[in-house]
Amino acid sequence: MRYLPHSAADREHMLATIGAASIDELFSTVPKSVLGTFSPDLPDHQPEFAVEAHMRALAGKNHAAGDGPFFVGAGAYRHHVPATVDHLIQRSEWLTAYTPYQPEISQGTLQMLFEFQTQVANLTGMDVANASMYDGSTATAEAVLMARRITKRNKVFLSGGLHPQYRDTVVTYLSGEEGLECLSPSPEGQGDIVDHIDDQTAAIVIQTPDFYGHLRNVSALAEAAHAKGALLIVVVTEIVSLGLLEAPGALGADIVVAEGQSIGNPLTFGGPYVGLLACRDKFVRQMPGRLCGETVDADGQRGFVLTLSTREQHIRREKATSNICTNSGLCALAFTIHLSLLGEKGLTRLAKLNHARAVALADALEGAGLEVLNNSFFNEMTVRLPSPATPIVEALAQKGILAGLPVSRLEPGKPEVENLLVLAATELTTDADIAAFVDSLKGELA
Amino acid sequence: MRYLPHSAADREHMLATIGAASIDELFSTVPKSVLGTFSPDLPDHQPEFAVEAHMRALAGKNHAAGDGPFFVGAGAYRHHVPATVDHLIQRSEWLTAYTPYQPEISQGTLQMLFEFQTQVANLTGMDVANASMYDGSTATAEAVLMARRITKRNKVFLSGGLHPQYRDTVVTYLSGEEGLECLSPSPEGQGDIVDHIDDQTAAIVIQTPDFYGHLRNVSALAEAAHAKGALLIVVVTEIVSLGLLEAPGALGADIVVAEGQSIGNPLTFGGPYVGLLACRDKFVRQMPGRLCGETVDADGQRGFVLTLSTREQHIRREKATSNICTNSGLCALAFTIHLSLLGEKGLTRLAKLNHARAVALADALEGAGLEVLNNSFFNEMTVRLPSPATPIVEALAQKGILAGLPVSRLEPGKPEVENLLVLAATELTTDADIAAFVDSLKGELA
Amino acid sequence: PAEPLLFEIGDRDHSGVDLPDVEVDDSRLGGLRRKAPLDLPGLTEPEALRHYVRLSRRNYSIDSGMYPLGSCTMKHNPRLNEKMARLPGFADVHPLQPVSTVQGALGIMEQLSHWLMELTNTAAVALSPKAGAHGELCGMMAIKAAHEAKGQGHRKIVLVPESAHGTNPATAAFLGYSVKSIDANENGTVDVEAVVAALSDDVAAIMLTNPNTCGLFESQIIEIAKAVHDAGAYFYCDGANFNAIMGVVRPGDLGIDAMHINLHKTFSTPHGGGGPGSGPVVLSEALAPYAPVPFIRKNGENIGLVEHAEDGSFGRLTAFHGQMGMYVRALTYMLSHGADGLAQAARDAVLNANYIKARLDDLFSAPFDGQPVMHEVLFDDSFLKGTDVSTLDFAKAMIDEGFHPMTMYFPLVVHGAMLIEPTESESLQTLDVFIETMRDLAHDAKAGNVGRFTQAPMRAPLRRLDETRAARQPKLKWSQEDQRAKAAE
Amino acid sequence: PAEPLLFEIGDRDHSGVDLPDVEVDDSRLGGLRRKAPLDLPGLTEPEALRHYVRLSRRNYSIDSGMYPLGSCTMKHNPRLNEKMARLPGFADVHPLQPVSTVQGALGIMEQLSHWLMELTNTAAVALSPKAGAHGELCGMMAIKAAHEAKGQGHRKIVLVPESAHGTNPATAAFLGYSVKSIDANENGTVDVEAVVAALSDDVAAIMLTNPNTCGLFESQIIEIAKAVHDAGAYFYCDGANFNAIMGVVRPGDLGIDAMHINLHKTFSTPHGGGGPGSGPVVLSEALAPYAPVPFIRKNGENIGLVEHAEDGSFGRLTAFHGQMGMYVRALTYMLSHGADGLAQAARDAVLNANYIKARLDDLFSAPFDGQPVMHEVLFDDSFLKGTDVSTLDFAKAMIDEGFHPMTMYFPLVVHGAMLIEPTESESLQTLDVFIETMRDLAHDAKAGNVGRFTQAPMRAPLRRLDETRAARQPKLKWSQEDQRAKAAE
Repeated sequence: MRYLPHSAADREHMLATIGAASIDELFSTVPKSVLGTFSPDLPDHQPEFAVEAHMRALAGKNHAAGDGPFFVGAGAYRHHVPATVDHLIQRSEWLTAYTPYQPEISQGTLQMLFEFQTQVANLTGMDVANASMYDGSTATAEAVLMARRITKRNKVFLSGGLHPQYRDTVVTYLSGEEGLECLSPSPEGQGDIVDHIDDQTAAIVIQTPDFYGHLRNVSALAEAAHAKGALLIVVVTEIVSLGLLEAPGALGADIVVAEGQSIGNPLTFGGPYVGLLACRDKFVRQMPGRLCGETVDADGQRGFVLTLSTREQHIRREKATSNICTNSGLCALAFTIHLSLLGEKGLTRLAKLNHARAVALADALEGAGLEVLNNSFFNEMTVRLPSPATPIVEALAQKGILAGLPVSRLEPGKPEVENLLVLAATELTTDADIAAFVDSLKGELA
Repeated sequence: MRYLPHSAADREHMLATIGAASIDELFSTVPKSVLGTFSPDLPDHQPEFAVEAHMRALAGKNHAAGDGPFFVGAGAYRHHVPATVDHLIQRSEWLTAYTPYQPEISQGTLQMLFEFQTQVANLTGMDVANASMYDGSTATAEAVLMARRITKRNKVFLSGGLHPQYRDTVVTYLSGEEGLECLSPSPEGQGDIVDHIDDQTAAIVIQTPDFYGHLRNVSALAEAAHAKGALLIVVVTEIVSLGLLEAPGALGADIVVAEGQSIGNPLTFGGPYVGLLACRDKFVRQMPGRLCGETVDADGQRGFVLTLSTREQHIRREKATSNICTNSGLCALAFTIHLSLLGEKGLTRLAKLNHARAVALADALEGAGLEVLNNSFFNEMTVRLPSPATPIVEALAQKGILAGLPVSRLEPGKPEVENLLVLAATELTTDADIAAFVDSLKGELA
Repeated sequence: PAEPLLFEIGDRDHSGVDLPDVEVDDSRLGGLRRKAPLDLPGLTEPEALRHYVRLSRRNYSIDSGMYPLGSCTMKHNPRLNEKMARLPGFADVHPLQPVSTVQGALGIMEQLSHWLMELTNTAAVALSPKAGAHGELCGMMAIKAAHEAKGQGHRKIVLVPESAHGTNPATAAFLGYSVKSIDANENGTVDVEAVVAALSDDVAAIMLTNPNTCGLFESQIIEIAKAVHDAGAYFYCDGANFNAIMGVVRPGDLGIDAMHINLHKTFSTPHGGGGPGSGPVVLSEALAPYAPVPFIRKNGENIGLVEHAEDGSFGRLTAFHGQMGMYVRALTYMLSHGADGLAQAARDAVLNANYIKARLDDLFSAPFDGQPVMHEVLFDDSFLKGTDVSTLDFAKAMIDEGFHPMTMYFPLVVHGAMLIEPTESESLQTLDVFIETMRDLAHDAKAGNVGRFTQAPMRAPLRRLDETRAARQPKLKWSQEDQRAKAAE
Repeated sequence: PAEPLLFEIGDRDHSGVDLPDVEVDDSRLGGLRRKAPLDLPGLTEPEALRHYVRLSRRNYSIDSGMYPLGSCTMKHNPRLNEKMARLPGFADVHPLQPVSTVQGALGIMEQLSHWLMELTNTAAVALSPKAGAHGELCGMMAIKAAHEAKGQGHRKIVLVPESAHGTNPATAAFLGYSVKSIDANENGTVDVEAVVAALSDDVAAIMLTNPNTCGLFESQIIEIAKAVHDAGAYFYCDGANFNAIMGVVRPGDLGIDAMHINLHKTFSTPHGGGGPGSGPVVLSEALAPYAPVPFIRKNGENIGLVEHAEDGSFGRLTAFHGQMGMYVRALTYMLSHGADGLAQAARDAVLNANYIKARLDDLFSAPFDGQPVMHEVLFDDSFLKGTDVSTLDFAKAMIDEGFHPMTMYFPLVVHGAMLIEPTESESLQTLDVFIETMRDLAHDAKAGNVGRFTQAPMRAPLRRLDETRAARQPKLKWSQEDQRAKAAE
């Protein structure tokens, strides 16, 4: 067996050293009634080429985004990742390293995390960022819990423009707890939370660009929240947007959470992704997750360590700020490398290109007589079709066009969203893609 | 431009240091008449995603071997290469290292070459091997030149079973020189060189398994050659065969050359591949190419260096044994890693599996009433069709079946080979592939 | 050599991408166009490549040497898994594409679920948890939901043995449970009597790790499960150590109700310097109705995806469907090993740990001796008594010998714990070098060669770091001010 | 730390592949079934992975630092090129598939040829040469064939300047030519007068490198070409230094008849520790008819492949069609850079060399000063006179500072040559560190700190190796006998 280094002779030698007659003897503390008493319905080991053939057959049953025109967004975005990024993250010393608890031999990972934290803080306009979370949705839930700890209040309002699955995740994380209120879906960018804020409010959570693509100016919301001692949590699912749009930190956010997938990470059917969490300096000891800090070694050399770990479960156990243990290290590495390649110049251009492609898409849709709900958008928008969106998307998929997300998939049983379609464009969206899509769509609607 | 590290400010700073007003000034020694006087019919720089789209479109115009049943061999073979091999050879320290002329910082490459030389020598049953050649065909030409130097004789006979493109390469390398004789193609494994050997003969060159798939016992030939003071050069194009078949060294070969592609290297439309060249100890100073040898460093530690370089062009210039300068280092690395994963156990099993698949193919062909010319074979054989092979192969290609090589492609204008088809099977050839092929073939011939 | 921070190499003019600079007007930007510069230095491609290659060389990794890290299962990461995860049919697929266009992805989920259920003899799997601790949350939420469904919402106590991973009590507390600790017996395991004594009508669940964190199989586990169930509570098993028994013992046969499985440990999706993980949870018949969305539902050849909570389901733990990239790696690994290979891997892991134990037993102190260990062996620091060498010092000295330290000071049940898990991936040759090194270090510690330990590491990229300073004066990001201050020095 | 040889790790029982052990009878093996064991130790996958990762760490590489190797053009190797070469449509294609099934591969050849002809202003390209020296062979064979076709087979002399690469005279000799050396003038270039003086009816060709190996543009090259042609000879240009002028000067405009282009230098297909290379040869109208097979022929949309010698073609240099994998990489590189980027790369390469020259000129001795250099700068060892430090010592001291040595003792036209080529890939920051290091070394050498040089390298994986011993008692492979002897010691 190719992954097991022992030959039969090796095993015999080792057993002799141990003084056991067989490996079975080493399992003597296991109750006999459960030891090797079953034969699973599973195949035995196979050559690498057979495994590869099996997996390729499965992969072949999926329609890859690159196989045709593609307009799905809604929290995960198809961007080009430079080949260098994927090459580097597969390097042994990145891929197969453990969590950097031993800083003397983990400076690679630690310095990278310090770079990551700096990039995330600067990008979001915040003071400090942690060393990554699982993804944007769980980071949002953690941010809500964090705000409740900080304010020692319960009430939390989730904006109607928050990604429905983010909302559902927060609801689940807080299940049984009081004070959470989810506002109704706001596909037209309407509605606001300002009126709801009172002095029991821990936090309000708003997404921008929101789930329907609208850009939300959160300044007034921040002021209103701060006036009542509440925190503003801003959620960003399309991190590339910050190359063109004002940073949430500049608009008054107290905590910013984001999905970082767009930079450095492929779609991969939803995961693994990388959650970003940044906040004001004063909240740092209430943050969940790992933090990497600068220090010096015994010789005075600059170095980095995981720090403030008294927040964490492996030290504080039941008194920890979160039960989180794993971060999204390798995805964070991809993010950091890609963002280092982009830099300010590249990210700005990328963001402008995304917006320009989305403008082209919106223009084409409106040119075809369709109703685009957005006055403002970054690279994503909502269209109201004259009939339910799901069958149309299904029909286009049969033609090799992946036409966006019917809102009703995430908001079932709500007739008011049944005809809505959320569409994204990125730098990879060509004029030909848009033309093929709009033509086919017109065909379906005719 | 993403590969060029200078910003405009960097360039200005450097020019100021140099004391030049512009980069143009640095080209002042170039005649003005030829400097920047043209505008090539070539595009300007493009984003990575655009380049990738261009290359993917070209790749999509090829029928990949894995896309359907596949039976082409004839000097290049489709085998499974473990993912580990390709991962490792892309590691920066292997991929982007220079030729190991500075041994203190090149021990990785050097030790690997020492391992490679040992593997090649052991596999071929020879005393010594060099650090790789371009490929099997050029290695064959170099072996012929080497034999002429050793024996100080001119006459060389190429067996009728030698791969026609190897023969053509030798003919070209020796163009204008006297003494080379190419025997007629021997698709039935007939004919021998014994009768031709005389005391003017430098060497005889024979391939086994030969181009038509026949296994050739070269013992008698070796004895006859040695009796006249001539050398026996054995060519192997399918190196996997040595996992099952007797090593040429054990049968009396003086020089063994081989194509190493089958181990570790993909087909890649014919290159880069890796040539193997091994010989008896006494001929080592007449070998072309690089050699790596063991020595010690100033502290007595074991280490490796390129050695016996007084044979080589960068030292000996016009008196070198060859003009060869580059080896096939990265392909040799892939070969060595793959062979280290195989080991004796794995290579033996791989060879047996190949032979078994070829037996299944031969049985199916004969079962369908076709004439297989081979009494003996490893994983390749020749079939005589009732009509010319080329149109049939073309017709099957249209159906997605790559049905082997019509001999006439390499031996045009020879009616006696027009109906012949050379076919290979490997561990990747499934029963379903064979059935699909034989069925379609019967259909074409019906 | 030290490597500068990327911010010290790059600047605003450098970029490693070529993109057209398109014009964009503000008309659809809602007045939110960015005004301030981004303060994100860029690197050209050659600069970035070299920076991250050089930086990586300051890391230890499985590919460069052995990690005897107890509880962490640092095993070989096959590159085939990486290759498969990158097939466009897996990597370039959106989570919200029409279900009809992702039957292969759902097929991966279905097959992975089948393997996990067969290996554990359980009724259901929740795939979506993003890591082990997320899986614990999932399992405990299912337990909470089950109790609530049965009108047992008053159960507010969770029993956790002293030897548990920190995530166990943290998870229980996260859900509002109070944690009651259970002591281990003198053999390092939990007695059924101790559990029975702690059980009551207020107990919701026990969280038990098996094999436990002392590397021992909880031999009364079947009796414990029965007692827990008899008391109306559920049995959460921490599956971090499943590596020792996969294919050999099925947790479902022991009576567990929920167990997370760390795909990045047991099934070798890589650690990646700290993540991403993946923590599917297997569930008993009793808990299956409470599983979170999404889950798959097979309908003939067609695989459907249930994305919204139905009766019982406690909700959704994350957007989308979990760690697909990790599912592909884990399934590839399972198929490569096969059922026979996984069992052999578990057996080799146990063999390796016992081999280390046998060869170190005379010099090191094993607190729970006299029984075979499972996949890891626990020593305490009593063999260092009177040497002025601490467990930490000893661990740092291992670095100088080319090894990653073992797990230290965990589990908490013994003083100065040293927990060693070789995994099945280490060859006899490597184990022998490791053992000789450990013996040499132990001899040297006892011989009073204190400097070798307290000064260690001497041969690492850095020497010991000042963690106190890092915590007292947190510096969590780079700033240009620091740069300027440094330059002015 | 030292890494054992694979033969010292593995044995006959270890294997890193899982293959069924099928039964094979001897009936079709012609009595040739192997009798002796193979003597090929195997490694399991974790062992192999770790062995080759550890071994690699004993190598220097572009990704880990700068290679100022004159004449070698060690530039950045983009990973996009590697990714493209691995697309199944390129990597999994057989050279002898029907031509109708490989139109994409032939498309690569066609587009690469177009780029090379446009950049050089030539009439044809022979793609198949496997490396630079093979390309020289190709070009010189075309020249030989052309002479023979014109009844000029008696021309047996090839002119080669003293500063030429060793492959030039070796290639000429390989084809039976006698080599006549041409001296350089005091400025490091070749005077047209010297060429004219050497030309005669017996001269077949001149082989000239331009820019030459002193890093200088041969400014009389147009006149030299004319003189050569007037004498009935051909002009072979060694294109090793094309990096300095790509997109800026077209060799065809200078009058060359043949020139090889090292794709692994100029167009960045990686060096791979010594290969594989790829050496396409561009040919003038005069030589085009003699190009070797195979070559492509376009017929409307369809691309054909000519595989058999037609009138004039001198034959075949290798089986199949050359280094397809390298064509893909080079074309990807060209498309990424574009015509504008290639020209800028050449200009930056020249800028970098002149910057180094400007900043080292005061301490180092430049034998041919007073003119700008092209992409590389040549120093000699006169600045070390009286220091007891040799060029070699100086180079080895660079290793301790984290740099690969420059090219030493080449070209042969100056004493103790040090040839430095930074390439366009090095940033200003890296160049400055390099320059400061070189200055510091030069100061130290002059200050008499000899030990820093003669003892160097001290910080490399090994110290200086005994090359004499390696050559006198060649040990070219490992054997079990050595192992046993060592064990018995």
